[in-house]
Amino acid sequence: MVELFVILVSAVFVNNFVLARFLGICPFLGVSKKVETALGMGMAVIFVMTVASVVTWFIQYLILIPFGIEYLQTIAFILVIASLVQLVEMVIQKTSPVLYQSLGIFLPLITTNCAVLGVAVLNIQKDYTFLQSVVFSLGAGLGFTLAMVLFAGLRERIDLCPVPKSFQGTAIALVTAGLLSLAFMGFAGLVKG
Amino acid sequence: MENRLYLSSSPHIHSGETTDKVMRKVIYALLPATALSIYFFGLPALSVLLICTLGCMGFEALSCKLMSKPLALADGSAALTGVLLALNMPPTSSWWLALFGAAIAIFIGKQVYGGLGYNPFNPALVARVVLLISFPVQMTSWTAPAPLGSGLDAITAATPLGEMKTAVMLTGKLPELAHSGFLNYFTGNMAGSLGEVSAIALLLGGLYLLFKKVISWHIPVAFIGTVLVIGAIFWAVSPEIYPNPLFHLLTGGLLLGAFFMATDMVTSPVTDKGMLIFGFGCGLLTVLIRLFGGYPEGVSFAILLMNAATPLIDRFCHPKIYGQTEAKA
Amino acid sequence: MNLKAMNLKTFKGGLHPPDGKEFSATKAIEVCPLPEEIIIPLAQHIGAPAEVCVEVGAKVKKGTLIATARGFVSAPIHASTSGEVIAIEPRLHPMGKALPAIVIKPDGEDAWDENLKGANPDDLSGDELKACIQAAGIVGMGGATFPTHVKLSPPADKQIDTLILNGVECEPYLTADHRMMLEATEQILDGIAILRKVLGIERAVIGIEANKPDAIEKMTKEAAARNIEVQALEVKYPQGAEKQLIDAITGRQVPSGTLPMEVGVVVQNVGTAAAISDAVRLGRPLVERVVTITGPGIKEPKNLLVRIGTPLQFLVDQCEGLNGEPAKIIMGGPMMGQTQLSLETPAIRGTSGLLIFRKEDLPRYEAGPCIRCGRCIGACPIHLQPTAIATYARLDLFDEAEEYHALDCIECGCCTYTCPATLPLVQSIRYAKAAILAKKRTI
Amino acid sequence: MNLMRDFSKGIWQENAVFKLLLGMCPVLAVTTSAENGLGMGLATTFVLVCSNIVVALMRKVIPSGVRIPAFIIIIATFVTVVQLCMEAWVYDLYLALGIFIPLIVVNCLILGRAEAFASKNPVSRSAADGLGMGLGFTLALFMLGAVREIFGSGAILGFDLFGPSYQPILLMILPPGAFITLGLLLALMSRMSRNGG
Amino acid sequence: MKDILRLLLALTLIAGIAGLILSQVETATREPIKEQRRLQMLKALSAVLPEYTNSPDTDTATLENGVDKKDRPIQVVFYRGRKAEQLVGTAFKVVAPDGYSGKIFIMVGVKPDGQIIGIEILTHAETPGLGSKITDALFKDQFKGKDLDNVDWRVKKDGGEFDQITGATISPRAIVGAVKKGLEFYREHKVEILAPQVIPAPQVVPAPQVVPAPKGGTK
Amino acid sequence: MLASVLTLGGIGLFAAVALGIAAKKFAVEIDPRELAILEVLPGANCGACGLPGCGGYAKAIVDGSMAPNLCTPGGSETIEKIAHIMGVEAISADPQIAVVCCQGDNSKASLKYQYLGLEDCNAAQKVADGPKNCPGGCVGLGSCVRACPFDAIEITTEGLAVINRLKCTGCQKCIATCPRSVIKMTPLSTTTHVLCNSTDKGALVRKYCQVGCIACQICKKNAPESYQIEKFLARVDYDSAENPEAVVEKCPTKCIRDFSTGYPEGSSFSAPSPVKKPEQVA
Ligand SMILES: Cc1cc2nc3c(=O)[nH]c(=O)nc-3n(C[C@H](O)[C@H](O)[C@H](O)COP(=O)(O)O)c2cc1C
Ligand SMILES: Cc1cc2nc3c(=O)[nH]c(=O)nc-3n(C[C@H](O)[C@H](O)[C@H](O)COP(=O)(O)O)c2cc1C
Ligand SMILES: Cc1cc2nc3c(=O)[nH]c(=O)nc-3n(C[C@H](O)[C@H](O)[C@H](O)COP(=O)(O)O)c2cc1C
Ligand SMILES: Cc1cc2nc3c(=O)[nH]c(=O)nc-3n(C[C@H](O)[C@H](O)[C@H](O)CO)c2cc1C
Ligand code: SF4
Ligand code: SF4
Ligand code: SF4
Ligand code: SF4
Ligand code: FES
Repeated sequence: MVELFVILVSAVFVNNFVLARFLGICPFLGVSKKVETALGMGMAVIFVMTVASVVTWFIQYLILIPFGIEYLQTIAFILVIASLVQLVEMVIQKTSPVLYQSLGIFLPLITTNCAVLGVAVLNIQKDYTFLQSVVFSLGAGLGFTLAMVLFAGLRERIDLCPVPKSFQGTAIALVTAGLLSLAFMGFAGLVKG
Repeated sequence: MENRLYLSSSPHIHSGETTDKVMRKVIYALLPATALSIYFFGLPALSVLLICTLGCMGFEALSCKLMSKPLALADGSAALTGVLLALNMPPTSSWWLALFGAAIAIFIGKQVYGGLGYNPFNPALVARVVLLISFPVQMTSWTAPAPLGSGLDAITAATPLGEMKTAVMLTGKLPELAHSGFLNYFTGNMAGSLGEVSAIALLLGGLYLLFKKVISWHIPVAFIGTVLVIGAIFWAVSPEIYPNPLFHLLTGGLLLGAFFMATDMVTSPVTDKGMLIFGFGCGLLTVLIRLFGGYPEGVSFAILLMNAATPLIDRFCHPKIYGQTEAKA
Repeated sequence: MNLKAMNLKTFKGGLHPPDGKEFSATKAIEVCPLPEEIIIPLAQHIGAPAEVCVEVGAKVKKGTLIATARGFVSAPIHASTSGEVIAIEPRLHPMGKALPAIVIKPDGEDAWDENLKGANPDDLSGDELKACIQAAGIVGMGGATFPTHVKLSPPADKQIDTLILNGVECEPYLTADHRMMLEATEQILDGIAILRKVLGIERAVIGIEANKPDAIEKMTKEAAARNIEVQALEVKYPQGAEKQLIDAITGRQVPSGTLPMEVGVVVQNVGTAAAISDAVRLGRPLVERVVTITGPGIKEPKNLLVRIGTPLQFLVDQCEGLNGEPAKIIMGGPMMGQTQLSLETPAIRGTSGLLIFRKEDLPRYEAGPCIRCGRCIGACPIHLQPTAIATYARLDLFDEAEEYHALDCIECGCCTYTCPATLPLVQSIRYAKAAILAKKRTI
Repeated sequence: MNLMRDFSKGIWQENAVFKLLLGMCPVLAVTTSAENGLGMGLATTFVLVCSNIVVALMRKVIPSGVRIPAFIIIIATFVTVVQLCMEAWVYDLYLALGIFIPLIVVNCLILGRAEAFASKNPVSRSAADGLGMGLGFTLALFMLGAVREIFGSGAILGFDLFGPSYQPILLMILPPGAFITLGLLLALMSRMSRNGG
Repeated sequence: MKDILRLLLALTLIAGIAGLILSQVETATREPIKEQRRLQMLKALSAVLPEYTNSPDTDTATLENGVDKKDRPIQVVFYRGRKAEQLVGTAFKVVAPDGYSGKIFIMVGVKPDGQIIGIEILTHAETPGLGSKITDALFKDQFKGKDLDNVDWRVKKDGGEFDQITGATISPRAIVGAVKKGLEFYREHKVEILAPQVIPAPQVVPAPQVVPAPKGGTK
Repeated sequence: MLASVLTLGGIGLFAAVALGIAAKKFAVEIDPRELAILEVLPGANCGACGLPGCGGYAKAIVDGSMAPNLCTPGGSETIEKIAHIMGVEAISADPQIAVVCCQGDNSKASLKYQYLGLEDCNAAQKVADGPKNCPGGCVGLGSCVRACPFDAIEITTEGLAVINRLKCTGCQKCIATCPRSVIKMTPLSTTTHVLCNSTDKGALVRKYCQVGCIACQICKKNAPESYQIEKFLARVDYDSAENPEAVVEKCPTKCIRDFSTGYPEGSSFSAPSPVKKPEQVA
């Protein structure tokens, strides 16, 4: 139990996926202009990450390892994630138009998000058990969402600021992300991960 | 006479309380702490103060020039940032460390966002944390106080919080100093950064700010209150590993942070409710980092993290508008 | 009188600027002499301007109807002295532009129109009283000049239970209402009785700021016999604003976008009550009012009983003239008043004060960036976030400004007064309000 | 002529990192030193060129309904090839780049070019485009890595620059330093390009 | 329907071909990769062992040292270096769990009598420029020649004899502690460890720990 | 080897099945332009446009809520193609641009009062109808500058709005915001305009402005085809064939300006090369 908690806290705060591990930077920079969008994206990522890590965990331990073809990990994982995302999109669109409106539109972007593949690969690399994988990916998704939402809040504020010309746009966003990541360094050593 | 008449829309009077006066009052409020730090740490402290303050003002002027904006030194915020940065540095910091910190505070902390009023993070704390992370050795070399005229040499020493962290890591127990010496902590007779040493001087300044209505009570009370309450809970559970809440209060940067840095209005929420949440968050994070984190002191990080959350807090904490709820009914 | 014992009520927010009332508070009301020329604009109230019903050359008496109300939300206008109509033409109006006005050359007799007849209010029904008020052209004297008879005709579904008399006079410098309460106590109380009868209610409360202890004392003494309450209020601007006053006295909040009658209250200025008494008992229409002439630019500040239409220059002359070169001429108080293009403009029904500042009295600061100190939020009596609205207004983000309830702003100016960055907050908010309303109209 | 333009635009005009902000994860993560940046850049370039060529070759054959998955497979194949080869022959770099090698698969730059360019252009142009884009990417990674290494460790490509008395700015090689450095570089470039016209 | 069949076919085919190509590449790189991993191991071994003539990575003894959190036995592998059949040294991995940021893996080489020949840091995630100085030769070299009895196994700051690193005492402290524990284990089980090879050494080549680059600094 | 081929093939098959069904399900009615745009977009779903996916962006372009030039990965080619799909607004042969019809800056036109307060023309207009004595003159507080999305307007050092003829696209945003309607649309091909907006009588205009139109008729007399006087204000008839430039020198108050010879003083804009008339081009 304690171990799972440590994994969770570590993934959310200490080794935040975006701010410390640099995974999922493209959506972090791209979809963080409004808090609502950031939140939607975060929710979608949490969902997809968890599902993807479950599926890839089984693929690794039920197919790749027994057949001795671990080297196909990358290609197998990305294929599975890509089609999984599309399937999920379909299902959601079919069953819940409301959910689709809030989550579905983010799904295509998630396919090419390092964070999802990253969490799948890390699960294997860290030798996590099934339960640990689930908790880890949940934490990773939560951390991603936390970073996204905080960042989106900051960007909304910066939008109203007379930022010097050279810094307008991405430059100031990156500096801000840097300062956010700086603040997150305060969590260093909170749990040993 | 026609053209000399002024027309404008109302109101036609102003309180006279302007930004520069606000900043000046904060600087006054810091005077006791500054004076005491010079008393305890002597000339090196004075030089750190001067370098940081003049450095910040110089860089502010420089960046105004670079961006061809009107010179903004008169508002006093750069000088204040400089003083606060100095108060967050070890007394023996070398000149380049102080100067580098001043540059970070003004450029990265403030001017890239457009200057006074726009920076989301507290500039002095940004600089302090950048320095801490970049130059951990220099930023954690403390000296014991050698009061002016005492003839003592500056000898290296650990801060009470640092010593506590080391002891707990090593032995799993609190060191002796966590149970005694509170009078010294109160007056400032301990190792630490320039401004965090004397609780009494900081309290004095903080009360002056409260009295002058420069700051409101919400942030300091919520911040310190949370630290005390959570600290007390841990202490009650196991007093061998967790220090007395008074220890939390008097050592480290809690008072400096709660009265002078968390209250920086630019980087904290604007509404009363928001400020309470902000103070609570600062307190919680401070205790967590102090007790469980990798750093002995958590105030700076706690404030920066809550700075990051400020836009969200502002977004969700609106004051209740006169006549608004009924209108919906 | 012990102020502590008075149980001061108030609202949340607001602030207290130095009130400058000491210059004129002790000066008894003097009657202002007749000027050379009286300029009576047709637009002196909220609602449609009145319609001229005299011709150039006509001889009029004081109180003679010279312009009739155009519709229900409008008010008739009467000559404020006897003399000859010498012109009907656009003249500089306090609004800052030339608007139609009737110019009268006084004949010096200042004789009342003989047709005006008073009556005993006890003999009249509520509706008859209201008709009197309407015919006398009574409008709110608190500054908004809203036709009083309209306010006294709430729709049947609105139950009024409280009449509040606004004797707050929270604007700095102004002392007209204060003097009225001291010197026209009887008329005010009589007016209140009439108002109660018109509205068919019992409860009437006079709200007075605690910085007028003499008025509170006098009012309390006289009002007790007539079952009228006097409520002392904390000294704070804008205590006199309708919604804040209602909040302080009754604890009710007028829902956003609605009128006080929504919570069963009618608010009238004390001056309005006095005018009502004159209108009913003496049959005299609203042709004069008390104006405080004050400010550092005036040699001898005074409270004058002024005929509507008297040029401001003439009022200044009655106060020993200007004290140095004027830089700002303000009609009304310093927080809400309107700046004037010249002293040629006439005093009108809404003119509660004339305030003159010299250059050295004006605050002139370079507006800096908002330092997010939150003072404007703390001071706003409506609990808005002026800084946010103003920021959005500056960037022309009107939807966001509306989301932050820009339209609820009462434009009291507390935010601008208190802002350490000296930002023109209420000015920006006005700008946003205008833009939002314009947008609403086009949709 | 055309080829030259296809090639050169990726180096600067449409630089993936500085102008298009694509594939930011490796850009920030592996640039703790110039060498790492270079290695990552070259690995990405290899995948980019190869996948561009193959996509261009097969652009007529692949039904558009399964375009994206097909591209993903092609890219993933080359990534795995790179991964295996690096492990076999440049083991140290392989360890340093870590998880970011498999993640080349999801680098938006590669899929983006496959879709936007290679699937619509002949092989030669696609190859030139891939090479240009890849080298531009490499250049950016190298620059960022160099700046961070110079300030963060006082060295460049492992050579000590300032001697032992230099106090390296550790922040530069930590995560916040990556963001801030790239932000400052971007600002610098925008200032230069504005002054330059 | 034909459309869908076409899709099915195309994708299956492409995926199949990809599988084919990859299996070929894998075959081609299998040996070099194994070799690389072995070299990596040997590099660490040769840094902590005196000159040897056998291949210590196959001449091993494996002991169990308690169980981990998942109740799996913790296996400690001892690599034995021999010169001319003569045992010259033994190398084994120790883990310092209490590093500043996570575990530190250390290879320790000892002479048969338990005196340290050298240590090598395998992986760590200490702060670059601070804790990462544990990989400096200056730091590692002070372990040479030490054994359990000839030195006080604490850092100087705690009253022992090992130099700490300025501003980063935690990392050296963790290492000193871990190495000491390793030596103790070695002394206790010396007999089994040095016993002639009976069980064919299990080919447990520890999978290289891949550390995210920014924290790694493993060079 | 077999395992690897089979596994991947299997996953490929699975993906294809999934996508096949998806393709069927996606048969929702979509604006054909949306599909076409989706086709030319890179499909990287990178989020560079600010929306989470290319699909959303295509939709946003079609419904007009977003500009078509936000897809950075696609580069200029993609933008061109999108513009092509969307059908670029028919560009008229002679586009119209905006001109500020006033030259009465602070050195030439007198003030009614000194304005203090919000730096905004609309706000100033609410205070006694604006600080200028001229009821039509430019207030010079730059509401239009803030409204112009193309950075085409500046306020001169003497407090007058001037529009850069090279930058103005004719979007009319400035016209909508100007409280005094002093900005007018004019054909790009003509550079000569009457820069006055006062309909007061000449004598009055003379009192408050040195460069106002005093309705002296000289322009009309010299070029009757080109000039009309309406409400005491000269107006250029842009459709006439006559050359309005000829009169510029004759105007006694110099309220007619030929922009090909320069902008009002105090402006940082340099004179654009003389614009040729459309018929000369042909
Ligand atoms: C357009 C308008 C309509 C109003 N209608 C009514 C009304 O029907 N009944 C009423 O009692 N007051 C009415 N009022 C008066 C307001 O309640 C208020 O007394 C008046 O605006 C003056 O308030 P102030 O001096 O606080 O600004 C109206 C005011 C305005 C501006
Ligand atoms: C900010 C503000 C301040 C006001 N202050 C006063 C005041 O001091 N005295 C007053 O009689 N009315 C004041 N008013 C006007 C009142 O809101 C209200 O219109 C008036 O009392 C209604 O009475 P009347 O119709 O008789 O004028 C103020 C209004 C506002 C918006
Ligand atoms: C950013 C940062 C990183 C640190 N990293 C390490 C580290 O990797 N290893 C370490 O032993 N101490 C590290 N420390 C220092 C510890 O927090 C602690 O202060 C120190 O180890 C105490 O040792 P001292 O007695 O030498 O000061 C770090 C400190 C900071 C501020
Ligand atoms: C009460 C108060 C506290 C302040 N605290 C800080 C501070 O902690 N750090 C700082 O750089 N500036 C501080 N300032 C100054 C100023 O607000 C700061 O430079 C702005 O963040 C710059 O935009 C403070 C100002 C006030 C009025
Ligand atoms: S003017 Fe409006 S926003 Fe400002 S304090 Fe008054 S009510 Fe609030
Ligand atoms: S009072 Fe002025 S400085 Fe303070 S928050 Fe409001 S707008 Fe900003
Ligand atoms: S043209 Fe109109 S909007 Fe522009 S500055 Fe002049 S008056 Fe203001
Ligand atoms: S707002 Fe439009 S019309 Fe006006 S100047 Fe700018 S581009 Fe031209
Ligand atoms: S490279 Fe685009 S999300 Fe990581």
